[in-house]
Amino acid sequence: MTATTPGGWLLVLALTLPAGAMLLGFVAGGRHAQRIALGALAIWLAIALAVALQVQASGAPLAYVIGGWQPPLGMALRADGLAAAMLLTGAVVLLAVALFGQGAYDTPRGAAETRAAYAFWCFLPALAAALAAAFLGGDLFNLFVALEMLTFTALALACLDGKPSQFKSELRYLLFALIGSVLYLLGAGLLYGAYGTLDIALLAGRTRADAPTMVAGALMTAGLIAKMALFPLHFWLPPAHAGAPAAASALLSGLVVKGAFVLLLRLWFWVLPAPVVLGGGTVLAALGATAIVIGSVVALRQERLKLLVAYSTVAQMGYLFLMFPLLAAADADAASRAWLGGVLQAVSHALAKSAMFLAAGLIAVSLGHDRVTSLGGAARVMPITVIAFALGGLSLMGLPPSGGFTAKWLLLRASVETGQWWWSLVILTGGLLTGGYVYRIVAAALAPPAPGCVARAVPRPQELCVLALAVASMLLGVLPLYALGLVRVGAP
Amino acid sequence: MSLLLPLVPLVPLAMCLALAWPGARARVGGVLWAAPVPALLVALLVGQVPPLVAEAGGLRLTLLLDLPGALLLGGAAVLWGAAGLYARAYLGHQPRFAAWWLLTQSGSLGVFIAGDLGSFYLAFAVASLAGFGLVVQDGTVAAFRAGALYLLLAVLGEIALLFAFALLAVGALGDSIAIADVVPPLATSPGGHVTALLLVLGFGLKMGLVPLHVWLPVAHPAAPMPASAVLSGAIVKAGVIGLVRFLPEEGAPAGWGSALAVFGFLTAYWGVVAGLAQRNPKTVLAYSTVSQMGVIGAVIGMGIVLDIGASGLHAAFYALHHMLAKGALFLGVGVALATGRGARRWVLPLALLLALGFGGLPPTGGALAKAAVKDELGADLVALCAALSAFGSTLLMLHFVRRMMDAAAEAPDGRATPGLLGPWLGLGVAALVVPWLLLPWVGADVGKMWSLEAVAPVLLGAALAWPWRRWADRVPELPEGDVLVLARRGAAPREALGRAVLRFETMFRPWPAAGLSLLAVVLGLLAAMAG
Amino acid sequence: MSVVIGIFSAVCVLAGAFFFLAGTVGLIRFPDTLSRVHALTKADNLGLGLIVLGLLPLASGAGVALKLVLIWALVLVGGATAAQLIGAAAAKDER
Amino acid sequence: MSGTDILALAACGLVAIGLYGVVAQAEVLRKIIAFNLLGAGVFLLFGVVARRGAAAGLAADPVPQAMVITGLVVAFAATALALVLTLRLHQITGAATVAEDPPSGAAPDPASEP
Amino acid sequence: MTAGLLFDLMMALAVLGTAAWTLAARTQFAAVIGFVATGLLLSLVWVRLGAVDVALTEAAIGAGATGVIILYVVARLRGGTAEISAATPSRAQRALAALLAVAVGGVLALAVLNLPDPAPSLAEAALAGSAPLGLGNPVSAVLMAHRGLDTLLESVVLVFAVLAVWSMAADHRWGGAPGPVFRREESGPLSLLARVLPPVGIVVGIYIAWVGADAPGGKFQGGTILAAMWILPWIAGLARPPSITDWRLRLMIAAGPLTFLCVGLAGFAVADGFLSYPPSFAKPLILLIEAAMTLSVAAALACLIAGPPERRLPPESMAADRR
Repeated sequence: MTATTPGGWLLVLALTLPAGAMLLGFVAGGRHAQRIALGALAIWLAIALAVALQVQASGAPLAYVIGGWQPPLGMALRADGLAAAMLLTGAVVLLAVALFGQGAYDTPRGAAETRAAYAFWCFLPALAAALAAAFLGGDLFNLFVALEMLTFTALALACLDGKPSQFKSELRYLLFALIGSVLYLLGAGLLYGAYGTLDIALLAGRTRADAPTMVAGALMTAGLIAKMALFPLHFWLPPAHAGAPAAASALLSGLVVKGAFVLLLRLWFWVLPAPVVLGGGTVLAALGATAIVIGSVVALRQERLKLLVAYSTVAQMGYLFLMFPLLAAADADAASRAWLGGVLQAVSHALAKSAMFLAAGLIAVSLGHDRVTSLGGAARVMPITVIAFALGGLSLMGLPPSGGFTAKWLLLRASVETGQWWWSLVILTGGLLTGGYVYRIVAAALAPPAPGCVARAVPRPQELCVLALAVASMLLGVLPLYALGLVRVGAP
Repeated sequence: MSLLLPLVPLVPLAMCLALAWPGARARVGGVLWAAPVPALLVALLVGQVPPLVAEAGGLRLTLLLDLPGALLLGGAAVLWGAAGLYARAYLGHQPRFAAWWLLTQSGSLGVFIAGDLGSFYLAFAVASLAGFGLVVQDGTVAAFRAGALYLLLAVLGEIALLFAFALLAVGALGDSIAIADVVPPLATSPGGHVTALLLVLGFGLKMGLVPLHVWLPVAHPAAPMPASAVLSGAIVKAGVIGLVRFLPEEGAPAGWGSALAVFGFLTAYWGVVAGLAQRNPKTVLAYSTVSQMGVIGAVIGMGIVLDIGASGLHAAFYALHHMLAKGALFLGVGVALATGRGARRWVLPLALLLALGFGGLPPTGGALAKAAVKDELGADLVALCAALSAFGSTLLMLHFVRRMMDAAAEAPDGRATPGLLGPWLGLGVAALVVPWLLLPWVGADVGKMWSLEAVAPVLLGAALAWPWRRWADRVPELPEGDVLVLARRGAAPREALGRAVLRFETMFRPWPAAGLSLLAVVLGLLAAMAG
Repeated sequence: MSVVIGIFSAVCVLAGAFFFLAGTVGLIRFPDTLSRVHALTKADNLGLGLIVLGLLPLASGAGVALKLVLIWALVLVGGATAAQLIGAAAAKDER
Repeated sequence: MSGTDILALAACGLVAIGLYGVVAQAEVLRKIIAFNLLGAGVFLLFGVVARRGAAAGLAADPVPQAMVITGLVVAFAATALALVLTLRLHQITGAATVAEDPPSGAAPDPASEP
Repeated sequence: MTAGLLFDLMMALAVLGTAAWTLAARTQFAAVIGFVATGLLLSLVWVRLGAVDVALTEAAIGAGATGVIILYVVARLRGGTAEISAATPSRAQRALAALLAVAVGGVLALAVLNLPDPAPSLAEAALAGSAPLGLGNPVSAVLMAHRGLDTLLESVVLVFAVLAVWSMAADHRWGGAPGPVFRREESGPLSLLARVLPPVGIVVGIYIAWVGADAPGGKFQGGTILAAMWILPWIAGLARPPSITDWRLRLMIAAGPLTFLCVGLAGFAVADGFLSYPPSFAKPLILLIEAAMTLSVAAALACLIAGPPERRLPPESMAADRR
């Protein structure tokens, strides 16, 4: 029995405010769309903060029963620590990207509406609504709709430039993502057939390790990891994310893939029964480990900065899967650490990677290219951007005092404590390789400019947006541990 | 009293932050020398400062001051102060330099009083990473290349330490991350050897133990003179305090003491041999640092082997002398280059004295330092090894003096300003005198420094230095960072491996392969779930 | 009476089904586009008409009967238009 | 074996056919058609589930039916989007597949972007 | 009973047969025909499954609108045989794909046949839940009330899709009307159809949307028919669609979700919370939403089918260009 908790209305607001803003912006268009989006995202951040504070204060998940119709017939929105943390991350990144996007997608007073600006300012609140639906949704079918919202938004954002070269990689992304969604839906259908409900809270603890449940679990998992670009299903991500405009890449790599991640966690640690999780977790972690190593090595060998950052996303997503076998372990302390580490990795990667993509975009704009070998002089023209990139890189490597450090440290500790020490070797190797490619960029950017290289200065406000994201990913690491307790609220 | 401890890293940090205000910029630049004053005060108060334990968010941070820490802290504070004064005369006021300087200083001083894994790591990382800014200060291509190498190896060291600390924290009883709690179980814990290896890698990189020393002769000479002085004098000591704290004689797993000793002596000899083939006086000094750090490594290693409780203190005392003397020598190079041929009168006497001190010429501070480690390096074969190293050091340091005079002879004549002379002279005198002042705390047998086996290597080295003058120019110059060349040769197999991984990844890129993978993942997951 | 109506309905519906079958066979077997369209539309219009005719007596009220006739009329219009368009396209291709 | 079971097997068959099509067919358009067949199979499975849940005088459980209606509309929107992309891709580059471009020089140059 | 079983078996084989034929079809055009045929057969299957609402939706959207839009794209794709044969997977890959696809289908069948018996069902709850709303069709009640959030988000998804489709336009076409330029035909069958059909079609569309509250039908099915009636004159060149920058077109597309959202939020004030209806006003409110949604579905579907703007209207005609 789910009951609406005090403050549950915040969840409704978190979902409806960006959706309404998107619709209004869609109708009003032009300059109004921009204003509406900026205003809505600022308020959305306040709402996300309020949700997080409320969850932290009450120590229990928030819930809202929609229309008063109890699940299983009706549906509920829920915000546990995971949802609250991800919502807050999404709000921070979105607002930063929106402020960043004011540079490229500004519609001055009296100017005619342009395609890219209109789409950008409509899809920012759209992404907020999609993320809210994915993080807060309590019903597996409703989450399917949220997944599709995310897919459409991601597609449109990636095509913002209207570059011909982008259409092919986006089409590949769209088709693959749609297949992923359909597999997810197929599994959801089986679960409904087996249990007569798709409400996550009702399914929790009621599922059996029988054929329908396992097949549903396998199908839904495969669909979700296809959307998360876990190796070997990663082929669509690098070209799609690298080819998109910087602001879009930041959102795609930082946030969109995390939507599927939250769904995967809900599926595995709420819905699927323990024996199934125990068996399958190792496979996921093995794929994740492969992704870390292969993604990092391939990133190390990229000649284009944005492709390098995109492959780094493939590698970093691998870390998220290391938590699966650790969480299934018997040691409760270690499991709790693994949970915290995994979620923290998602959050810190969202912040760091969006900063890195925005920085890469600024570097490309300034130098007129993004060839890794000739980034010389970048640090002189835009020291703030290069510092932000380096800070983001430190977080990816897992060096203190970054958020990535805390995340990887917790995962490492959990892997040693549960006796699955081999994952710690992967974390170590991944950190070294990450250090390698981040170092490659930073060293190249610090080098003196090549003769004949003309670098344009970039707008300071944009640089500061990037820096803010990078610093946020750093601050995550010095956040006192009790603040991280938020993530533990309602953990499995 | 214990509230003084946080001031050690925080005062430089606060000054660094103050640089952000344009109004305060010039003023901060003028008092760069004052940043380490709290550190010096705290070091002088050793024994009266209780540890400071602060609880923050479930994490217990500890700052403490013990005798080895105080020796190193005090020495480093003197060096930072003198070099800070020198920097103002040498570079003028450069806010960017001042920022890196203060940031590095904050970490470099903080590491000597850190009492838990978290604050130790933080201080260590700040000192290492901010040091990059000092290396590339000159902005030349060579400086950036050196800086890039420095950064790479610093980060590698960080990662090794990070994982060592992770293993330490896991192995500790309870949730404490105080060094005193996590180190004792190391000797018996199952992952002890891995931890020890990672610790030696991390700290060895910082100290420059062969073959991890490659960055040191590249990076130290690239920096401007005062920065070279602190890099070679103070920052490498973060590695020394690390070994002292994390591999105490009762905590190290079996075998690591002798391993450390062997590597220490190897480093000591390698530094001498490679240094003798160098032309640039700053590079010779950097190799001398490598060699001296090797001796300290050997001291700590033998301390573990022989189970000598005070070996940490002895190593710190030895390091203190090195800090002051090496700093003075680096500053002296700057003075020599500024005075040109006049250096013969000005610089030569003190430089000779300090140089011979490294060999152990009594009654210099260096001889005292050598006497202090006699407990560790005074028996049997080890004594012979130590004597050999002292002989090598003498030879190397005289080679340095000669190279410095050569360089000075080519420089235009001039007069050194008091801003350069003062700090250099002060530091040099301190290197000669301070060890004597501190003797009561360390308790070295002064008599031993007059013994034949202590003096003979110096005399022999000095005797051979003259013929080496002739040969030195015929020896082909070894590239800075010597074995780095080998690492470059290893690039080919690495390249092939990288290409193979890339080819493997490319196999999954076409649509059919990805689609097949998706179906295979469904079936594979199902099989795994069904057990 | 009801027996007569039942027989009438059955005959009409079966006849309609036969025309559908014939039209489908024609669609598959005929050699070119025009004759295929010919087979399909003629047979389908007549077949559907017969089925609707057969169902009319079984309708529960005038409203339902009207809807049935409306369906047939709409299919007639749609089918005729589609046949015209396809024919025109085929004729253009031949030229 | 009941009629519903037979239709359930048909749904599974449709899923298999659709999966084969999306993986093994080259042209984007055929992939999109195959995706719709796959989707039809999934929806049919919901229909089977709904039919099995017939109760209280209803011929089928209305909840899965509602889900299918929602799903159909979403699938249509997705198909429309994919088709528009296909058409635009074809108009601009003449391509009819999503095969990867040859690696040389095909990397997008983000220099021109905002 | 056996006759029914036989019918089901035949239907199943027919569906699988046409589906397989769709994949194997030689031309893309034939594949589309196969797909539409499969869709129509499927709507019959839906009737067999007792889901008339879904059958209507499948026929209208699954087969109808989807078929139309695919056909429309097929007609505009040309050539590229070399590229296609290069991209076709090898024989081994196809064999492997077939093997794996059959395996997945097989385990799926295993799972479906092992679903619990008696099956869990919400039929009773849904029936009980639809009575207080005054809706005779429980499917509509689930769509509008119990799972209202799904429907709300889905209508938002439609707006996302329209916007995404528009944003694929070339930059210089922004401000044009959706879709390509159609030649105006004064006479001819299409022109006749475009004149004759819409009056009837619009009535039918509104009827189907209206009747959805109590009988099979509803906004999506009715909206699809209305969309078709709106597009027909565009294709015949008899009418010009409005410009995509026209706020009235945009409002039409967004009206449904906006109304739904407003009514839902009004629930905080007049009922017990988001998306709940005051008992006495439930049916009128739901009909209001349904009406707005029908309009929006029609406009959105029409825009999705027409595609991104491919022409630019002369400025003076942009304002006057409303039907």
